[in-house]
Amino acid sequence: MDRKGNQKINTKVTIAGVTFKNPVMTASGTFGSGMEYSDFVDLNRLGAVVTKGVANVPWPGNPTPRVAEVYGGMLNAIGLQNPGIDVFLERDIPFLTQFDTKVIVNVCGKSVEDYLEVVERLGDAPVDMLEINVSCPNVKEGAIAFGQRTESLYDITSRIKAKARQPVIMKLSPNVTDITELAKAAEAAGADAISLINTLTGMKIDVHRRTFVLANKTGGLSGPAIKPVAVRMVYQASHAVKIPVIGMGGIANAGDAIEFLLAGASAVAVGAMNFVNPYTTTEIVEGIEDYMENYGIEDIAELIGGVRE
Amino acid sequence: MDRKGNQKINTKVTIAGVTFKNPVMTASGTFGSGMEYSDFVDLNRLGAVVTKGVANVPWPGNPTPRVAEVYGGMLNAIGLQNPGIDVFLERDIPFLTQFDTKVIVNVCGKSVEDYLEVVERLGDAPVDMLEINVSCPNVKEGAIAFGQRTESLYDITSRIKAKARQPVIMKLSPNVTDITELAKAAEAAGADAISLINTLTGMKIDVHRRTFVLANKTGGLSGPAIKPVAVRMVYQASHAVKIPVIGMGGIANAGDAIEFLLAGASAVAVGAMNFVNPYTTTEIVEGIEDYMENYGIEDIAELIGGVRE
Amino acid sequence: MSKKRKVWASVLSQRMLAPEIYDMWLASDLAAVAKAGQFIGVYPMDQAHLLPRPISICEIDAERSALRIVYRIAGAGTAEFASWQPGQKAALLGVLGNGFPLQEARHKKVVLMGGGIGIPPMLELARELAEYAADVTIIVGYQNDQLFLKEDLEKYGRVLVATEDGSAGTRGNVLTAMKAEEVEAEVIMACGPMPMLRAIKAFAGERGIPAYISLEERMACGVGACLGCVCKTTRKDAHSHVNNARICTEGPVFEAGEVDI
Amino acid sequence: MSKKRKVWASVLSQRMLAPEIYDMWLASDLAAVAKAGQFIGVYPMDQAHLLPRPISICEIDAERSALRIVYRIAGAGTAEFASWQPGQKAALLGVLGNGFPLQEARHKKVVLMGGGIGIPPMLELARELAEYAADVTIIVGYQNDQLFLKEDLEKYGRVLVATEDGSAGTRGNVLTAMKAEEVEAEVIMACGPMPMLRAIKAFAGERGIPAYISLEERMACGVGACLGCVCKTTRKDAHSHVNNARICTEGPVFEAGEVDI
Repeated sequence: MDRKGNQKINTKVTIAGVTFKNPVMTASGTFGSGMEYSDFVDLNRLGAVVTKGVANVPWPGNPTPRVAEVYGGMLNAIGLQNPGIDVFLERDIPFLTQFDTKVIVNVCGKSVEDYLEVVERLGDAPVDMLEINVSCPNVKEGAIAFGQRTESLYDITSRIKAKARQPVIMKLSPNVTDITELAKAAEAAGADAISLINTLTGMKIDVHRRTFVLANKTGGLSGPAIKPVAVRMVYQASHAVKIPVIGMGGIANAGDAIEFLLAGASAVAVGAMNFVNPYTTTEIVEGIEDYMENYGIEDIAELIGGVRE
Repeated sequence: MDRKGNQKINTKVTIAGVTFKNPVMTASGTFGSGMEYSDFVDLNRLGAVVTKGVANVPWPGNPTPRVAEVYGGMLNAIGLQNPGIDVFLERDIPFLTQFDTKVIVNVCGKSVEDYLEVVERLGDAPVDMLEINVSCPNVKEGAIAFGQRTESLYDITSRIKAKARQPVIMKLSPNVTDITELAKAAEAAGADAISLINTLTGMKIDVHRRTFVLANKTGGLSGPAIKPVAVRMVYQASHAVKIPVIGMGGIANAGDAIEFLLAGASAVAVGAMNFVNPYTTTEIVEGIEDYMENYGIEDIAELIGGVRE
Repeated sequence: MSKKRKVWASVLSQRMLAPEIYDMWLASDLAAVAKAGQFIGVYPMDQAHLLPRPISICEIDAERSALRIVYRIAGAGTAEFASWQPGQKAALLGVLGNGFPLQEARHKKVVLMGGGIGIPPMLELARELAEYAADVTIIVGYQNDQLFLKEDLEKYGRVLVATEDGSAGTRGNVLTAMKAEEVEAEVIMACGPMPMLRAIKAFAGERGIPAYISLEERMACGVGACLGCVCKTTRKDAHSHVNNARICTEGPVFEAGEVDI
Repeated sequence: MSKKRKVWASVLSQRMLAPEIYDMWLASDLAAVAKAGQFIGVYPMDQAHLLPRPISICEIDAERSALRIVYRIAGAGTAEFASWQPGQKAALLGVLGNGFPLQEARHKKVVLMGGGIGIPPMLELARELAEYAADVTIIVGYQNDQLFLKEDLEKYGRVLVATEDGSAGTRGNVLTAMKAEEVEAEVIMACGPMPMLRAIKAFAGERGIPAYISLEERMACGVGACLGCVCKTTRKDAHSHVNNARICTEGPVFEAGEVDI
């Protein structure tokens, strides 16, 4: 049932046994743990909140400047600053469980052991799914290293699956030669789903100061600028594996979200555009309903992978 | 000497023994063989004209639609349509040699033999350099296959170098996990220079028709949207090899061009922005001169790789 | 052919002719060199969308140095154009394309056919044909009774109307109307959706009537460099040597027999 | 704290105060909840540049429901703002940040220090301090004799000027002027470039004067979600637990001793 009480429309999607009221999620790192955007968005209306990455211990992140604007998007090199799993369990989880939405916790680490510790600590927590960040381009150790090689991705995925009490989503990097190889490795290792794309590694130089704009030199490119690359990779990945794909990368409106669904995504996440329009997520929820009504689509499943070949 | 007769300013750059009056070139496939833009641009003012890719035989290219606009750029899947080396030698070369600019011929093929045939045919032609396109994402066979794996890149580069009478530039694909590995392979195989980035593979879906916008489904993403990725790769590649790097990817103005020079490019090429502003190339030539005067830079060599670490 | 240029123009007037269909006059010296069947590239001011939009010229006023375009809102770019008010600056690329071969209509019974947003170029064509002592019949096809430009066209010839929903003129397309009214044609010049142009090509082919049709395709550069907007040709063309003519340069107007559509 | 919102405002007036320095009044109900030291995010209309620009509030007119910003052209976004004319719609995000702790100035000798584009927030601060029975001295530092906002500030307290080129007031920075004029301070509130704020932190530290400084950093979201605009803190802060306070949320105003700058 949609917001207008239209009984005929079903926007529910199920991923790895978890049913979401709609396919609209937040992209990790762009929505905190929901608190910062609760002034703007009724979290109860989201399919899921995907949290900022959390590690086994607090991470200070990178020096500033950490962000820079670029054409049609932005670069960020936050470096996964986070307060660690203890504070997260005490503060963020209780906040999120107040809302009628699913909770997906993004997990980061510098070694496989780091990831496993967080996954275990979350085992008894009221968390619906785990998203494993093996694709952050902004931390020196770990992270990206696991996500760019099939062998290491297979290894960390299978070890996390052996410990995880919740379904596991592996978040993939677009900075690879063949996304389908990574998608297949994650699937073969037992991942319940994959999400893509994380940011493309980029750089900006200040030509007047002749310095890097970001203290980290490189940063992750996000925003509408990367959408065509994201749609292409979601299409390729969803045709290479049987597990569900969560699509993201520059989604700004319902049309963009539907483009990802048609390409093969079972759900979508809004990232950088939260910073531009804090109401983006809920506007997309409504826009998808309107689109389905206009085209007489009763079940959102008809849209998933629905592009005509 | 710049256009204002300022004797103090040197904008000349030398790559593999070829000296260009300035570092501003055209990106292959965006400028034809110069003829189409001679209404707008005095070709004598360009550092070089890099031609549309030419093969041993005429190529019909892909079905239409071949182009689509996206946020901050465009997708293209032309498929390297070209009239073949015979027509090229009869028509395009004589046209280009009328101008006081360097001529770089972009060479494409579906097999190593195709490339070698074109390289040999060009051996006696009044051509200053060859750019080998091993990174076009829009042709099924050849092309990209050579450019995404270090072994095949090494192989084709060394075989072309064995035959080529002109210095060889290998044009690299950004659709790889580690651009430095490809850059090193090209250098090890004897390439005289590398150029990057070619387009990022992207896709656009029409959500109302639920069809791919491009007949080829995927296309190459170019324009300002990809500039941060291009600058990052030029920086990484130029620090990984000793041979010169020609930088391109979303360059729209002199500031963008200088950003690539500071990142490590010895020259730059303007691509999709020719379609947006046909005067882009010459405006950049003037803008670089103005920047050098403003900052008291006498030799453009001071800018190349000049970003402060 | 005159040199192509990117120039600044300014909006003289803007009005809605029908839902989603807008009518804009632009002050530009491109008017001095433009002719019927050519088009211009119009650039959005918003820099999120960079490419020029190819829009056919509806009317040319050389004295006022002004161009008229009648266009449909098809996306963000054309939606922005529709918001422009008099005085607004606009960047144009032009003049682009070959235009219609007017001399082929001299002293002949010429039938102009325009369908939907293919109607606007018929106006300038009809206006210019006045100097060619041609017997001009104009057949225009609309979806419904929103008959934009009909009155303007009536100044230059006999106008027949076809509508898909039958709400005005003959129910059907331009060919239905032509047959219904038993219009004779020695030359056909047409612009409209591809199915209409295919039907005209077949119709003219059977009867051996020369037909000149204006084609559309997604374009990037508009000046023949990118090879984005090609169409298959029956004879090997001088440029591509692979039977791919550039609609922006060799076209948009082709003799129907020359193109494989 | 009041709910943050993204709202449409409209430009009431726009004028240049000095080269590259513009003064704009915006009609917005955000004025009802704004206070001295807070800032708003201003969005470019051109969609090539998407992020809101953080701009400090220079003056608040609750009756007129209007906000005044005085800003420097620093790039494409602010250049676009400077082109806006009265009536122009503008998207704002606000109200953001914590603001200055006015009560700390009650019945005290308070010295406000503004340097360059850090001067504007001092105006609203001085205006609001009038209700706190404070003895207000305002020291403003400029590059040259382009003394923007000086006259406005004089309405709310004694104003001392420092200029880098010595073309007006004391040659040097705000601290040079403070020492030269032997200004007494029981509390300092300041905004300006980092070197100036570092000097004030050191100066106030030595003398045990409480100092509240407003910091700047590149921002993305402006609401505390992205963690882009952090600054090092001396004590472990409640949010990050890694001594990283968010300038957009815990700040922009910090007690100088709390931050490691």
